Parts: sequence; structure tokens; C-alpha cells
Amino acid sequence: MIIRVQSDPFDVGATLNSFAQDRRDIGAVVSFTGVVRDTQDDLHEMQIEHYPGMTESAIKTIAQDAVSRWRLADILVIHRYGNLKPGAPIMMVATAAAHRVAAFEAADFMMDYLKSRAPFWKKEITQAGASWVASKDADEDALKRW
Amino acid sequence: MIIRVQSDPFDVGATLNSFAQDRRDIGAVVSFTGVVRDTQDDLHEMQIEHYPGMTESAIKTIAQDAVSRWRLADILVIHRYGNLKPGAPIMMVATAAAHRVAAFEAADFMMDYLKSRAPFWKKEITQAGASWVASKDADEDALKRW
Amino acid sequence: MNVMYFAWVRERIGMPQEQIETQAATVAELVAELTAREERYAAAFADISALRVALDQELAEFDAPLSGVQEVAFFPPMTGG
Amino acid sequence: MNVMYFAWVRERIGMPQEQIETQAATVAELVAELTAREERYAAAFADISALRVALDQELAEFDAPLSGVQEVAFFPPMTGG
Repeated sequence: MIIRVQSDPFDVGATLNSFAQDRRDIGAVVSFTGVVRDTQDDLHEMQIEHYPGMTESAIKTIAQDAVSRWRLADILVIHRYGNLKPGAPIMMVATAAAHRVAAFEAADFMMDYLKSRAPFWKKEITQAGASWVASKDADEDALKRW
Repeated sequence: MIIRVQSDPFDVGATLNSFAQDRRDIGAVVSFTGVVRDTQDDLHEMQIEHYPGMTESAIKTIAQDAVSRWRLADILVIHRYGNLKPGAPIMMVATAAAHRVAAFEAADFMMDYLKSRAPFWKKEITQAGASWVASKDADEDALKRW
Repeated sequence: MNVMYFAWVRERIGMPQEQIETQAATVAELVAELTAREERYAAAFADISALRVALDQELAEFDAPLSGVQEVAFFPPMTGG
Repeated sequence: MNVMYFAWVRERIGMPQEQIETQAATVAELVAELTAREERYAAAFADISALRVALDQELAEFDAPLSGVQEVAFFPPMTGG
């Protein structure tokens, strides 16, 4: 299990290539990358605040929950905080398993829980000003799937 | 849309890094990598046979179906044929979308259909001999989800 | 008509493809014709439920007509991904 | 007791954390005490349903007891991922 909370950028491809690479019992690897989106072409930057200490323990709890629910060979979470530019990777999750269903479901589960249970808050700085990204009822509802 | 059917190895991480990298309207990228598994530690190699011509058109049909069902910014499929060693990537799918649900569902859908509708056949060469990998009823049943 | 065989169908019949002149109206009739021809075809087509067929590179049913078809392929269920 | 504020709660109250001596038995009592103190707290705690609370870095309910708790954190619903 690899969990990193950092302000530094990270290389998604290199991280994925080195993830679980020495395991022979893996048939499926799923990755999710969250990227700073700039749909309206007006985003200056995204500021991500977090709760040091709680962040790491909350992510670890979620990852351990995933490991207890699915047969996973390995799991990885990297999540950035600080100021990010449009197009930059915010975070990634990767899951490795013998079979694809476990890898898919565990990654999907991780994202649902990281979204609503890991203490990060996003603020968008646009030409019009700054605004905190609001959580959606759908994000909380998504947890009921599991 | 990027579709490649090839015998050459490919770099999963580099492929993922270059996928949809110039798009500003992407918030989520999901990748799936299928890997040659050697759970019993007795696999010499996996031989993948395919139906040239039909393979490309079948994958394209499946990818176009995904694009029509979900709001995707881009989609990628790479699938190898020929002789692969344990631990080698067999294939990968990547989906990019504004939102994570579309990226996850489309990648999951792609895998279900590639498994049962793209004309590839796997043969495992072990110390005990050679045997064709059998399809599972569950693979066919999985298509009913969509 | 070009007839192609893949995976263990190819191995049982002993060749990847062949040109066949036939009056068969459907895939099923072609299978019956081949099965009657030689033991290796009978072995490959013994259990039709374990086989799939493509006509001109599109999946089809065994009762599909062969009229106008240029390429028929027989193979086991696919195992991609 | 160390009380922390994040995101717009932090911005409204105007500081990331502070030490508070309180006799409040529950989170709700602490909120009432802070709300009565100054307008900026009242603004931050105006709509409790829009807030979350963590006690010693674990999510908790607003009726949870504060006995033995060393760190309380108030923040909006999280938006990670």
C-alpha cells in the first residue's frame, strides 16, 4: 500500500509503470487520475487545502477498507495539495488485482470515498474571482453504492 | 480515438501520459491494463492469436459505441498479439472525460466488450503443456449490464 | 468462398484458411457439408454451441444465409482483454 | 483544546486555529458558545447542516461529547479526488 500526500507534482505514467511491477499474480491494473479541469477557459489556478495528519489517516482507512473488500495485490493513492494549474494531475489512485472486476470496483470505491471522506477542499481562482468548490449531494449518495 | 493492434510491446505509462494531454476540459482519466498473469509460477508464455481486419473493426465499433453512450473527451485501445511473457502488458484501455463516472463506466464497458467481442484468443504455454484459455459464462453475462 | 479457422478450430482442422466451393445456403449447411467431408472437420464442429461464426468479419448466427458472403470464419468464444 | 478551521470556515473566522478553554460538553455546545462570542463565528456557524466536524481527526456528529478531546476541527463538506 502506497499513500502519498504532497504539494509536489508527480509523474502519472512513471508512477503507474512502477506500481506493482514485480508481482506475477496480477492480471489487471486500473488507474484513475483527477485533473484540474478548465471547461470555461477562465481558470487561473486551483488551490487545494487539506488537514495534515487527518488526511493521511483518512486515506489509509479508506484504502484498508478497499483491501478488506476486494482481493487486491496492491493499492496506491497520491493526492496533491497547494496551488495547481489547469491540466495538472490533482491525484491518482491505482489498484492491482488478479481479476479485472476487483481492480475496477476497488478503484471506483476509492474515488467515491476520497471525494467525500478525505479532508481536502478545492478553491477555484478564475478571472471572475475565487470560489470554493461545493460538494454535490450526488457525491454523498454515491457512498450508498458500497 | 486511438486504436492500435500490434505485436510490439508498448509503454503503458508513456501512453497514458501522452493520452488526451492537450485537453483542458478533462477532469478524469481512467486506464485499464491487462497483464499476463502467472499465478501458479509455471507459465512459459502466452500466445495471442487474432483475426486481422476484423480485430480493428470490432474494436472500433465497441469504442464508437462507448463514445455514443458517455460524454468522453477521448478514448484509447492498444491490444497486442503474438507471444507474451508473464508480467507483460497485453492491452490497455484509457478513457478521458469531464467527470469521473463517465470515465469509469466507459472503461468498464470497453473491457467487458473487448473480452467477448474482439476476436482474440489466448493460449497458455506452461510446463505441463499448452492450453487455450476458455471463455467464462460470466464474461458473456457481463454484457447484459450495459 | 474464403473459410478461416482460428484458435483450436484451426488446430483441429489443421490449416488457417482454405477456398471452398459450396452450394450451402446457410452457415449450418456449410458446417454439415464440412463435417461430412473428413474426420478433422467433424472433430472441430462436434459441438456447435462452443463455436462462433463471422461472415465478412461480422459476428453472425449459424442459421444466417451465405448468399453474397465472401469470407466465413469459425472460432471459439473470444478471450480478449 | 485546539480548535481548527478549514476552507471557508477558516476564511470567515479569520484564522486557521486557536486554543480555546471551554466547559462545553458537546460539539453543539461549543458551537453555541463560539457563535455568541463574535459576529465572525456566527457567520461561520450560521448553517450547521453545511458543516462537518472532526474530533481528534475523526469525523463526528454535532451531538458528540467533547470529554477527552484534544483537537476539534470545523470545515465544509470535503471535495477531494
